[in-house]
Amino acid sequence: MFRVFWTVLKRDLTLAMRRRTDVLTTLFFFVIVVSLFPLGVGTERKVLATLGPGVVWVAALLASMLALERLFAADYEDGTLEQMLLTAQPLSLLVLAKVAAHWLLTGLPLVLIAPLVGMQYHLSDAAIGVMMLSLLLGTPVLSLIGAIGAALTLGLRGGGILLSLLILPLYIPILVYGSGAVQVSDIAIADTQPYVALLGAFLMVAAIFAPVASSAALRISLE
Amino acid sequence: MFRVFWTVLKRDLTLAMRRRTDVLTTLFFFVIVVSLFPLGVGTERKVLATLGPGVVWVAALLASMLALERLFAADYEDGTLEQMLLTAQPLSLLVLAKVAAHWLLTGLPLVLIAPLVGMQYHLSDAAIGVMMLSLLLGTPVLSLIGAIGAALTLGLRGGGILLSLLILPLYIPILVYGSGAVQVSDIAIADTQPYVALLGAFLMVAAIFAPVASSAALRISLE
Amino acid sequence: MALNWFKFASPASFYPIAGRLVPVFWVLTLALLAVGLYWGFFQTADQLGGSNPQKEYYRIIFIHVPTAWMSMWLYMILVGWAAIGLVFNTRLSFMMANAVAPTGAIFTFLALWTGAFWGRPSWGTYWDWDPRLTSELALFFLYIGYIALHSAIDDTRRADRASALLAIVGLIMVPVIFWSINCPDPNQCAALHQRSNLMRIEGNILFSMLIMTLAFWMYSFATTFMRLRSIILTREAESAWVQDILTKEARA
Amino acid sequence: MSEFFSQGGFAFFVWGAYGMVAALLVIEILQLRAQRRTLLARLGRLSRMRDTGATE
Amino acid sequence: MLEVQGLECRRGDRRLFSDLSFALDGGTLLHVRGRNGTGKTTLLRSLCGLFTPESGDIRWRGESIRALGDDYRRELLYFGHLNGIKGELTGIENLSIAATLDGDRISEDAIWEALAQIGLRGFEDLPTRMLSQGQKKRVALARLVLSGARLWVLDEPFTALDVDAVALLQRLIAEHVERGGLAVLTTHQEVPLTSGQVERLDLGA
Amino acid sequence: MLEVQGLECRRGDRRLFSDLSFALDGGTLLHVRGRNGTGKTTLLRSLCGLFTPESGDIRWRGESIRALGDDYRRELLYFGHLNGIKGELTGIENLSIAATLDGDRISEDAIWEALAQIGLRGFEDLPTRMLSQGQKKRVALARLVLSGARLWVLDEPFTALDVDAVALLQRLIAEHVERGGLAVLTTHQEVPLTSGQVERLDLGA
Ligand code: HEM
Ligand SMILES: Nc1ncnc2c1ncn2[C@@H]1O[C@H](COP(=O)(O)OP(=O)(O)OP(=O)(O)O)[C@@H](O)[C@H]1O
Ligand SMILES: Nc1ncnc2c1ncn2[C@@H]1O[C@H](COP(=O)(O)OP(=O)(O)OP(=O)(O)O)[C@@H](O)[C@H]1O
Ligand SMILES: [Mg+2]
Ligand SMILES: [Mg+2]
Repeated sequence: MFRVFWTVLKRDLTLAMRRRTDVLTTLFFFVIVVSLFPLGVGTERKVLATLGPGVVWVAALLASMLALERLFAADYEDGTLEQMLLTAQPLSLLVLAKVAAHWLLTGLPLVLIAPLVGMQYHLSDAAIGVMMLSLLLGTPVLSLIGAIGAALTLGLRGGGILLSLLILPLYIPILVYGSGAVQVSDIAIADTQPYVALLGAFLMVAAIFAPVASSAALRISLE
Repeated sequence: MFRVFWTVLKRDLTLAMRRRTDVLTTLFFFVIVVSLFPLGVGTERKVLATLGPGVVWVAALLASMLALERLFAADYEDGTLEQMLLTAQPLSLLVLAKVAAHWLLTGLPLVLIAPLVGMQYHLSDAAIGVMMLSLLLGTPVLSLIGAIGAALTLGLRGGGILLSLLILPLYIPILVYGSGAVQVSDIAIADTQPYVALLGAFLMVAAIFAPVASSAALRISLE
Repeated sequence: MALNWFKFASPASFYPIAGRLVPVFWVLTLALLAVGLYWGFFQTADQLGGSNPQKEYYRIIFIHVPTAWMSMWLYMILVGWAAIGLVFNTRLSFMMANAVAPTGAIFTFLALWTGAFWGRPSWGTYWDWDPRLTSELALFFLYIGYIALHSAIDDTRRADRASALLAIVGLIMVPVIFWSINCPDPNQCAALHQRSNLMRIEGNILFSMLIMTLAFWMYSFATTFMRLRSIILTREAESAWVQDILTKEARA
Repeated sequence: MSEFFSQGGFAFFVWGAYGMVAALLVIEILQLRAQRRTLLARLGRLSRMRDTGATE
Repeated sequence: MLEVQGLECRRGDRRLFSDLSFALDGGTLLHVRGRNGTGKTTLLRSLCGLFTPESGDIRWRGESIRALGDDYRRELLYFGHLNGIKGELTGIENLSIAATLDGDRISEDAIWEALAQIGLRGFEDLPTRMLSQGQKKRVALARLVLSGARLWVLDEPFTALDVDAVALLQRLIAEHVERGGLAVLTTHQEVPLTSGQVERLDLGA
Repeated sequence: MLEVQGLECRRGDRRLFSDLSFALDGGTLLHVRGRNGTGKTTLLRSLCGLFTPESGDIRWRGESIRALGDDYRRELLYFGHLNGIKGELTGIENLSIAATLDGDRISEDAIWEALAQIGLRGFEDLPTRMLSQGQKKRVALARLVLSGARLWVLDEPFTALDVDAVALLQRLIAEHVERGGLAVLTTHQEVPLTSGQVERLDLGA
């Protein structure tokens, strides 16, 4: 079972490495969206520092959502997804592996670039630490929930914007606790624990249920 | 010449009316993105009022960009775009008509819903007025510039996020002046005039050059 | 005469020329780097007084300004080749544009990075939404956009032309972006940033800065030509002269 | 010597900047060389394959 | 009337054909043949100016088609792999928009007439997405009836058509050639062409 | 072994076929025929459990395939319109991933061997997007050589293959049927099938 998980994970990572831009575009989209806000809102240090966590989290939401559009699309178009449905492996395991690979390629880079972005918004070092932690716990949840939407909208025209309509409302809890954690961190570090614990709990629940839901959605979309 | 413009415009509006969801999705995306921010940033009246203009403008940028993905896509897929390239009409006129239709369907609704959104952010009435005016002048520029990117990325995989990577940086000037106008309007109304004049000038320049660039891009993409 | 020029501009004849030039550029790069770094670190004062006092960290100038310059010059070169390619439909110019882009993107990133590392001790912040900084960031995005668009299109010819057009549009937009950030409030546009002035810089510093700029130029030539050779090989793979080269390489 | 490396207490900034420049430039060079090597290997194989294919 | 000189086309990094030359006068039909992937579609698209050849000249009435621009396109009708009709619009709407864009002023009656002639009586005002594959293709072919173009460029026009429609299309082409028109076409299936002067061009032989 | 009872399939609002019943034992080949759009692909996908029929039963060894789930899929090999191989991966990588997912432990040597047998010697470690259309199809067909599945479901397997490959594939199918396997296939072109017991099913007649 672990062997199957690992095979699919390695496969998706290899594929991404062989056409690198797909990975970089998400990262740069994130950076661009984050960089746009100060231009719209004004560049006062204090305003930016209050805004920072929210903006970073909304940008992460949007980036992860847009990237999700491609999660199953390539495999759908060349028929490998169909073949995956026909293997003797539990489909939700395969989906989990694909989501894991997707997160490593699009979520993790966001976590790693967060310090740079935090600097743009003049966040304190402690806040940047909490932001990285909250992104580390939150972005996988985004990928997991988004996978359901991606599976449902597979092969539809206007998929991108339709996907966002389905998925963005579901992202709200993550957004609230993720950005909440960062905002609180500026006041007293000890307080962030409940936020982090909640995000962790979301992650556990999503990791268990989202793959099942996504594989059901995939079976429907491939009929 | 005006007859051709009108034919294409009417055609695109008819098409949109016969499959209505495409229009509504953009609007809803805009509303959702705008509504997400207070969740990420906190709901203090004063913070929201400073944020408002910037957020609305960034959301308009994102919404317009996502909708642009579909600007030429349908015509490309069924071959009508190819036929347009082969008519004895100047291609940039046809592009201008298509962009106009696109703006009527996706930009104008944003302008009309702006008061609702402004209320969410506790903007003053004067500010809301200026916001509508700036959106009215600014969103067509977004559509015009975005058309170039849409033409360049026609038919590519991962089109949506790639398009944003190409186009968002070019949107910066509109964002700066659009949101700038609204911010200034809270201080003294008379001051917004230069902003509006600048946006108007951008619109003129874009209306002249963007269709030419887009049609060059279309010819390249359709080879 | 014009005919001669086009013959010279064919990939087949440029490939060996580039191959012979690359080592020359490497030698020049190393020599200039050695001089520039030596001069910059040992022939200049540790601290600068004056209206804008600077401690040792000002030595970042020897890489910051050259990288910032290179980022802009290389973009103009890129657009130049792209435009020539679009107008005259010459394959080599598109290849040139392609070969320049990654080096330009690297220099742009380095300008941002070195600027940030200078800003922290000097302004007390790594980043600020200063017009120059922001438009340098926009330039970086344009480079990335160029590269991303090119690699997203499988058909090389379409990729060449599409990304060339994008680069040209970008070139028009960069000044507008710079100006709009520099002057976000049209009511008070007079408050323009004062442009730094080369004349005010002390001689030794100016000297090593210019030497470093030259070194980066040489470096850009070297890497661009190396990349160009790879691109030529990939694209001309089926032509006879490439096959000759391959058999020669195989024997060696 | 250590005085030179400390750069008046600004070692982190000065060497951080120079270090990144050095690192990226070296990486670019290495990447270019690796690219050329794999390219030659691939093209060589392709052309040999075409040769054998023609004789088949 | 249509002259091609020293044409070379590339797709990706591969040269499809080079040094291709021919000249066609009015009243001629050129049948382009070749295996899959030899560049037939690419050649036809170059003739329309949709694809820029690597080198070589394409002239219409002695002038380069690049230079002619809109004047050339007014005399041209291209019919490609895609039908170029919108599924959401009816046959009538599709054809009247196409006519307006081509710069022809065609009455609605003429369009009804053309659709009837092509065998779509009763389907005129259904959205075309409700039509079968062959009927969709017929809507697109009705443009041949309506158009006054001198040069027809047809890329595999016979696919998805049933026997009646094939015969009808052959008749249309024959009449066009008889009227002194020019037609360039590709087909994979051997279709007997009945009229005028027929030239053959084999690619990738 | 494979039993179908009272099967009815719909696509959109249209009933494709209804009350379709047949039973196949080991060592049988079922050739499904019919015009375009009569529901051949739909039937084959229903047999694989990819499409849920409107009503009716599909049983394997007496049990419903829904209930069997993974146990049924272990014995099944489906080969559809799409090749199901990744252009970015080499033939070797594609096949070894497919084998792992099928739960087979196949040595790399066996894969090299299979690719050689199917006529791809020398192309084993090229990204498959660099292969021609027919060669891509061959990579996918190498799965037939490697797989131990009992039931093969093949949707138009002969398209894009040249004469040699067609013969090879016919031999593979014949051997599979001789070994007591079951095969269900559709093809438009009439291909003579050489071995075992052949049944024919005509849809939409
Ligand atoms: C991330 C931060 C920074 C970026 C992106 C950046 C970008 C640039 C660019 C694009 C130039 C070339 C401008 C031109 O030639 O017109 C430049 C030049 C220069 N920068 Fe920076 N810079 C940054 C930070 C700094 C800091 C902190 C300082 C000094 C305190 C500085 C001092 C200079 C100087 C002295 C020049 C040369 C001026 C000239 O010749 O025009 N920069 N920088
Ligand atoms: N967009 C493209 N990008 C890169 N290569 C292409 C593209 N379109 C076609 N090709 C390649 O160009 C060659 C010629 O294609 P073309 O469509 O002209 O062939 P054709 O003769 O019309 O074939 P068919 O009989 O299948 O229609 C093919 O080998 C194909 O792989
Ligand atoms: N995704 C779909 N949604 C709605 N209808 C569909 C869909 N796919 C196919 N159909 C319709 O179902 C019918 C049967 O399709 P199917 O693919 O099974 O035909 P087929 O017999 O395999 O045809 P072919 O010989 O062309 O492969 C067709 O009329 C088609 O229009
Ligand atoms: Mg063709
Ligand atoms: Mg079928």
